[in-house]
Amino acid sequence: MSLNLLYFASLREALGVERENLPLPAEATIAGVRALLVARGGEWQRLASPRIRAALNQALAGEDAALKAGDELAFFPPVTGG
Amino acid sequence: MSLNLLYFASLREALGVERENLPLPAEATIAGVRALLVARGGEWQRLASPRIRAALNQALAGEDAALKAGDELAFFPPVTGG
Amino acid sequence: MSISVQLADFDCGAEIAALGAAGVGAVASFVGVVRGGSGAERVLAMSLEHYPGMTERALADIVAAAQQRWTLNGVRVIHRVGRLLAGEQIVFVGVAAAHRGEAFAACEFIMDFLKTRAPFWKKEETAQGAHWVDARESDDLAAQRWQ
Amino acid sequence: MSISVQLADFDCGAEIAALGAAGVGAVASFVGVVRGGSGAERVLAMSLEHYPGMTERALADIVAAAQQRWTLNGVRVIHRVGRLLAGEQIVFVGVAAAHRGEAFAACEFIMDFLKTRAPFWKKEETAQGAHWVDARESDDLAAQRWQ
Repeated sequence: MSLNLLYFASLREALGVERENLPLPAEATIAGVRALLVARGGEWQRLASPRIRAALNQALAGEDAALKAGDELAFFPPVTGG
Repeated sequence: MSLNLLYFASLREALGVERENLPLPAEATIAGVRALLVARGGEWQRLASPRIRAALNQALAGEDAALKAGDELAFFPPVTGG
Repeated sequence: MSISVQLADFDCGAEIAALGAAGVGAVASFVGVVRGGSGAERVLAMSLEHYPGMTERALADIVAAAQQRWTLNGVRVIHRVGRLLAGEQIVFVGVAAAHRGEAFAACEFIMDFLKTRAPFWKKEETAQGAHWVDARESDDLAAQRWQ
Repeated sequence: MSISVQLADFDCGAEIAALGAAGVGAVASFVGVVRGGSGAERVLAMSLEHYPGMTERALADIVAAAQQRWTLNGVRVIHRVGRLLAGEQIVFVGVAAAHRGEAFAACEFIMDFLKTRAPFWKKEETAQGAHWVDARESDDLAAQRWQ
């Protein structure tokens, strides 16, 4: 009953974490997960910035998106491909 | 003391002429040459149409452009390259 | 700037590689191909007539106008003449620039003016016979929007 | 529509030939190259990270949006990942259509959204060290103008 979290690029490097499993929080939304992660302090406070985007199950998603067990939730900085 | 006239594409085919030398006319402008050619009648009347463009010494030119001996004057239909 | 009017086919990959070799970031390009079509209208081949001398000057003027309007690092124009079969390449325009917006705009600008200012004429061969291609008003409108 | 996210280099000439093979008339394409730059800022290499799975979906969504907006006969997108040296090709977008205006517009549309929506991140290596490339506001503005 957990979420699969992924971190990319400069965020991944700053956190020193590429992926982790997180138990589904009481506030089961992207905003809820973000608040939990920011509360870890230090580099995790980067997640407080709206510049760090979230993708739910591989599609860009808004902060209100509801989460369920098994979802893949990714956080990353603005994209710079092409 | 003459002009080098050139004809291209559908105009060339209709006239059955690719190039000719024409003595510099009294009205030594593109309009003057055009009037002389149209007066030949038959297919030459195609030259009365403003759709038939003129180029003087290999650059698009207006009807008032003054001509001098040795000039290269070309007439052709709208271009369709590319 | 490099402009060629030639009978021979060209290699888009080599042209794009040459434009990109300066490492400027963006290369936009356009390739025109002889349309096949279908039914009685099916085009078997196309003959391209041009006005030698004026063609090269007209193309050089168009490229110079693009270079004045945008900051470009390289421009390549190739236009074939003679008889081409359906599916064969007719024209290549490639533009290298630091910014992709400039590369795209300049490439389209050059094509729009090439279509309406450069002295080329197409004659299509179909099963019904050969006919000269009519100029299209849409091409004039495309060129006008840059003014 | 054909989309590839790959380590390997690609052959623009072969891609354009494949897009033009249907004989539809117009093929517009874009190639992005690793910028070299100069001085202390000189980029020696670039590493491209991406989000496997989401990348392909994001690109497919962008191409589908272009196909809904314009009448296109073929679309090809290739984006490389991994470590690339200055001057190497990063991205190819090619669009075949009956009309060149549609081919140009769709090609630029796909590039503008690829730049702002597809999950790729660039890290540049210079003599001063490596750093993540910042997103550019000009890319956001380029994508916004299509809305």
